[in-house]
Amino acid sequence: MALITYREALNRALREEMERDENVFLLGEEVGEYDGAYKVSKGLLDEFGEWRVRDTPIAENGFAGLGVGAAMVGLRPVVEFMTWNFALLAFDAIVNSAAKMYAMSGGQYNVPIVFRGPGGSALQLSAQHSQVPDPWYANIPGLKVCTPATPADALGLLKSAIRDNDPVVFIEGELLYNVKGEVPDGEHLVPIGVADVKRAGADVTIVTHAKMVHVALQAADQLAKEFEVEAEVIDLRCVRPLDTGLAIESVRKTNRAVVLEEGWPIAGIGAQLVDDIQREAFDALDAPIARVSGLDVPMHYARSLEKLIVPSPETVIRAVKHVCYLD
Amino acid sequence: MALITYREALNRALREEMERDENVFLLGEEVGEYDGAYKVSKGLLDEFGEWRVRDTPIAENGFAGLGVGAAMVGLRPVVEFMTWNFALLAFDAIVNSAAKMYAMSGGQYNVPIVFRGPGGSALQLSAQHSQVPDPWYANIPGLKVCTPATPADALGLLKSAIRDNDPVVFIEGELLYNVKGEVPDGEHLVPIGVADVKRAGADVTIVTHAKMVHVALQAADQLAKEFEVEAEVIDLRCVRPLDTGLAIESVRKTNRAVVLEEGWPIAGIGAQLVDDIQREAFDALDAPIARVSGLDVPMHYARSLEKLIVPSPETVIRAVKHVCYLD
Amino acid sequence: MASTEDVVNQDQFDGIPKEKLLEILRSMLMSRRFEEKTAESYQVGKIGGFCHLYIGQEAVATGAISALREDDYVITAYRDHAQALVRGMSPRKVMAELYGRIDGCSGGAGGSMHMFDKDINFMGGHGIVGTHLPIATGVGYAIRYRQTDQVCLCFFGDSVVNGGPFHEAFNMTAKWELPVVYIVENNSYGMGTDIDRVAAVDELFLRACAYQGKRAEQVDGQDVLAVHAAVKRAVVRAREEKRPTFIEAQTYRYLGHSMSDPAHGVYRTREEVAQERERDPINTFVDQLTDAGVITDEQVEEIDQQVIAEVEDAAEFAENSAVPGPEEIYRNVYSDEYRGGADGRDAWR
Amino acid sequence: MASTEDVVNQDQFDGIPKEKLLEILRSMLMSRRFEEKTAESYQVGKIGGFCHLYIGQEAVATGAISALREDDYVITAYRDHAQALVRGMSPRKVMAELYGRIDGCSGGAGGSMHMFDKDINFMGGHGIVGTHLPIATGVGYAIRYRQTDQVCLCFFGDSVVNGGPFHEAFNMTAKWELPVVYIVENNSYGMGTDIDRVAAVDELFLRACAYQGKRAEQVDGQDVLAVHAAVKRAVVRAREEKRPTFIEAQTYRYLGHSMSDPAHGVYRTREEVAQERERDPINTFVDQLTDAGVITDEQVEEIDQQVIAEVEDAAEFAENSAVPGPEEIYRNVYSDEYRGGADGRDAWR
Ligand SMILES: Cc1ncc(C[n+]2csc(CCOP(=O)(O)OP(=O)(O)O)c2C)c(N)n1
Ligand SMILES: Cc1ncc(C[n+]2csc(CCOP(=O)(O)OP(=O)(O)O)c2C)c(N)n1
Ligand SMILES: [Mg+2]
Ligand SMILES: [Mg+2]
Repeated sequence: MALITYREALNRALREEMERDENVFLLGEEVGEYDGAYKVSKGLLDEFGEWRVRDTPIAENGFAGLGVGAAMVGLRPVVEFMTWNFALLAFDAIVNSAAKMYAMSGGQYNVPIVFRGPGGSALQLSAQHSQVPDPWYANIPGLKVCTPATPADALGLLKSAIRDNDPVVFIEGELLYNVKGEVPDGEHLVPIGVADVKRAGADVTIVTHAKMVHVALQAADQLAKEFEVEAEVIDLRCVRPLDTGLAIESVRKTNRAVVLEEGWPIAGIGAQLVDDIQREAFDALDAPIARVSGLDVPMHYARSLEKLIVPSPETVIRAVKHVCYLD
Repeated sequence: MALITYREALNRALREEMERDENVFLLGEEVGEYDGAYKVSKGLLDEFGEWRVRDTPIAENGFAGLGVGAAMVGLRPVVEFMTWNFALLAFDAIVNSAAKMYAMSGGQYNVPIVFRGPGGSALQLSAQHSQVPDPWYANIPGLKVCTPATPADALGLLKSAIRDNDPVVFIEGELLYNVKGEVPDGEHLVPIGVADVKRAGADVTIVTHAKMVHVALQAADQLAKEFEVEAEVIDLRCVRPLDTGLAIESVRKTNRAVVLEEGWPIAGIGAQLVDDIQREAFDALDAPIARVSGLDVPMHYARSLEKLIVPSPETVIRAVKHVCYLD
Repeated sequence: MASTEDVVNQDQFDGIPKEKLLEILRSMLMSRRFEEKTAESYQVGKIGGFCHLYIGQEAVATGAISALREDDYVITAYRDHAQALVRGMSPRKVMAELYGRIDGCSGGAGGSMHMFDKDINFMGGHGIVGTHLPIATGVGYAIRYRQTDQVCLCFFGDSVVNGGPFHEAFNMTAKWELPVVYIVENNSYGMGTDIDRVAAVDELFLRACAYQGKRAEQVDGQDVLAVHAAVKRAVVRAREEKRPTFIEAQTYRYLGHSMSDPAHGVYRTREEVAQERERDPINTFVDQLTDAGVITDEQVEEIDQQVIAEVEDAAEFAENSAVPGPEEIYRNVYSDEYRGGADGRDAWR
Repeated sequence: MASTEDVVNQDQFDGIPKEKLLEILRSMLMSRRFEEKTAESYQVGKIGGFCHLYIGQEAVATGAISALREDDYVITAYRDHAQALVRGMSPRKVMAELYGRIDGCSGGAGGSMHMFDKDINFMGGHGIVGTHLPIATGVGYAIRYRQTDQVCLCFFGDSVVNGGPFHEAFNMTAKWELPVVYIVENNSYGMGTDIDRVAAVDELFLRACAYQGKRAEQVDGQDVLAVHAAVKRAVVRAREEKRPTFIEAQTYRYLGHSMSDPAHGVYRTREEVAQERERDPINTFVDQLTDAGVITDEQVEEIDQQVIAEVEDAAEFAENSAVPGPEEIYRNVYSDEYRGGADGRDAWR
């Protein structure tokens, strides 16, 4: 076990996979000379050279499409978007080309590519730079979507994503890069599409993913201290495949659920969780499932409002108290 | 009352609003000389001239952005996408520019623009040309999203959309253009974000929108004939604002609900409906809410499979029988 | 290599062996006859969806692809039957795909717009205008990455030159010196829009001026040998110098944009179409060959009959191929066992 | 109009009235001092988010905007403080926006990257590279639509020339002859990337060759009068002939890409930055004015002091402006009463 940051975990995953397979290469804005806008690719250019660590022009749709073409002939591109907000320009390359190639070629051309970068809000980046794309990509068959919350999951999932033979949308947390956590020594792989219990508890189930896992854990600690409510925190880790089995099992035990996400409410990941849980555990539910999401507005720049728009432990606690009839 | 097609209704809405307000103009591929790929803009170039009916190059992101700029200085562009599949290239202009301008300018620059075109699958158009974008746009604050199912709603909603001061995503049914229906004579406006009961019934509630309204109505007729089940069919008409009030009311009466959509299941519109209904009518539900959606795959070209991927009356009937414990 | 006897000496054929000339003729005829049959089958409802025919443009695909090596790559847009056939895809596979049958090149999943055949490096068949250009750039990137001497040939339509993907792809291809030959099939129209009405440039090949390192030239797309020669030069340049080239082939589409579109219509006159048919690429080439005594009219007729027979066989094969069954629905969504949202979420099927 | 006495006779000022020259000097000083204060406030945490300073590039925004009429439009990217100030936005409004306060030009909703002021036709302030170019094209379209003689001036960074939005916007602007003046602030770098490493063209203005009808020229972006003259010509052309122009202004950014980025770093040397600082646009212009006797060093000092005082006042104003309260959250999402998913879906706030 070693204690490293989420950023270091991603860097290690890239280095290990590039050393393991010469077909793996990284491309994107500033990934080379600059070591990446968030320094995730630190040192890789020096180690692997410009053909394997390629600085691109600002042409998201173009270099995402380039990645698709390279993947179709057997390379394994890792396309870095400086942030997922800029990938809106590459939405077509991801959804119409990458996600559909294998199906529309009748299973001839699979596309082993990873699209990665930070998503979600950070600090005061305002409307165009603070978005959660998770639900859009989770909706698309042909893609897999990973959203790691911890260094260990970031390491293990990115390695699995690079080895995966299908396109993977890999959404990192802009505010998680400095988060530290234990990661196993040696090869560490986390299977794509398998949820994880991040905290055990018998009274209520909190289902969430990405950055919100940390918010849920903070809320859970406070709930235990102040209200003697033991919350089970389930981290989906990926939103496609969406593994709701653990959550459903947990709800059958706790009979109460809160689903939490950073993004906007309408047709969000939380909505899908509610659908799956009520379908599979209807009779086990003692109360309607409560959803907590980011507020339904473009992000404000003012810190005073940003704080209120993104879900906080307090919001989660209120929701939990409601489903536990403590309010 | 006059009996006209959905296509004629849209054409009438455009003509009436262009005559009413000289700031309204139409732009897109083939909208002029060619009368529109689906002939929705028939005759408009002759009547209004090239500055108000502009044939564009194939540059979706560019002309969508052009529309945003024109709208910011007071014009009212109607941007036609030949189909919404091509709008994936304009996703940034719609989501990062149109939807956020009013908020990020602190309420100074509203964007009175309509983005319109056909969505969903048609007949054997395969993966890249058969997609339902409804959930992606419904997720975005700053947008309004209309999905009319009938000529009367197409007419009334498009006129309201053009008069609306905010960006409206207007998704037409590629297979609905030839559908005929009664439309009131004279000015007909349908408010954006108000659902409508398309068939009354006391035994089960079917909540849906767009093309699936017709599938639901067929299913309802068969259910009445063959199983004496009277289904209430609620047409959302818009998916943002998402008016679930009628649906919730109906479920309180029928105690059973099926939510139906053409698109993919994960984080779809149906998921949001389940969330809203179970939250507001939890105690009224006698059974879990059943969801029917398109299958979770890129669309196949083969007609034999396309038929199975898009929800049919038979699928809906199976779901209804399930929630009514008739299976 | 062809032995000296087969080499036709007229310089007009600049040393192309006779067998190669006949292969080129045969390819053009195949493409023409195949699509005449396609139109017929479409009219009687055996083919569905959007179907774009190449009739009139045969010299472009044939002249270009015949200049490639077997291990090179070919990629194009949705008007892709000719490129697939010339590249060597069996007419049976192409027709079965059009019929939406299990023996189609893409198992009936793609249809007319999405022909793919990995065995011959035929990379599709893409439906979103312009978006396959960056994909071609990626193939070129992979070639240099692996340091092989392959080439990627990318066809696209005139309307592509006004879109962002064209610009982003050309800039990266030129900057990184990727072995890609881009060839625009300039048939003057994007659907019903005359390219001159929407492009702020007189001659499309001039757009290359904005990408130093990318050579450009214009060629008569109705002259199969001219196209062949231009692409051959470009291929050598790509293979040996790793430099991209942009070729504008001026051609013409005889029929409507797609099967649901009239041959002329408001955007062009019946006369214009009739006049363009005068410079038919196949007739022109046949005359060239017969005048030069390379082949007789009877031999042309013979080849034509063989081609027609092969097309009929393809149609019959397609007719008898199985319609894809439900078990195919989820098969090619992912290359592993994951089956999408299938679990419980579509319980009603 | 300025009376003849105010007109400075040296041709080097090609007839620009003295008051106008002083206004230009004042604008550059304001932009410089304002951003020095901005950096200071950022360091102590009074300003957050991404913050991109224009220090070193002042001559571009000042020279260009000073050539406009009040009813013309201005639009730019996220490096937008200088353009806002030169256009006439009050320093108080800009600083309050940076502080995220209610009296900011956008009520604290936009911050550094999104300055907007409808009263002076200042259209932002856009964060996604290149995507405001089509918006400018739309403004040009609206001008011709309404048949007024306004002009739209659009600033953007060098890295924009490699993206699709640039291409699509330039093609439409040139084809439809829209009165838009596009000016690229070529500071040689896009973040840490030297433009020469990613653009397949030596001189950015050459890209205009692909869009007939769009004139292009290159100008020294550190010479405020040269920029002013070039933009003035372009504006006349746009106003009278309805023709677009593409101007490349060669300039330099002294500080890091944003406040979180070091001044030089791996992509450029300390020496390069020091050397570029030698041709400081403000010093150059001051020398020009004093040498020509238009103004004395004392008078420059006086203006500078006034500017500094105004900046301090702006900071104090921002400091005292209210922090937006919860009631602001949903206010500007829609211009009618619809409040998004608020109903029930966020019951826990
Ligand atoms: C991005 C995008 N926009 C619109 C369409 C609809 N569409 C299909 S083909 C076509 C015309 C393309 O013309 P061109 O590129 O000249 O090719 P051609 O059909 O002449 O071979 C259009 C507008 C599309 N497929 N993709
Ligand atoms: C589409 C997009 N991709 C990436 C980014 C991240 N980013 C912000 S500024 C910038 C560099 C832009 O450089 P340039 O256009 O030269 O403008 P400058 O910063 O030099 O003024 C990048 C890559 C972005 N904002 N938008
Ligand atoms: Mg064409
Ligand atoms: Mg720059």
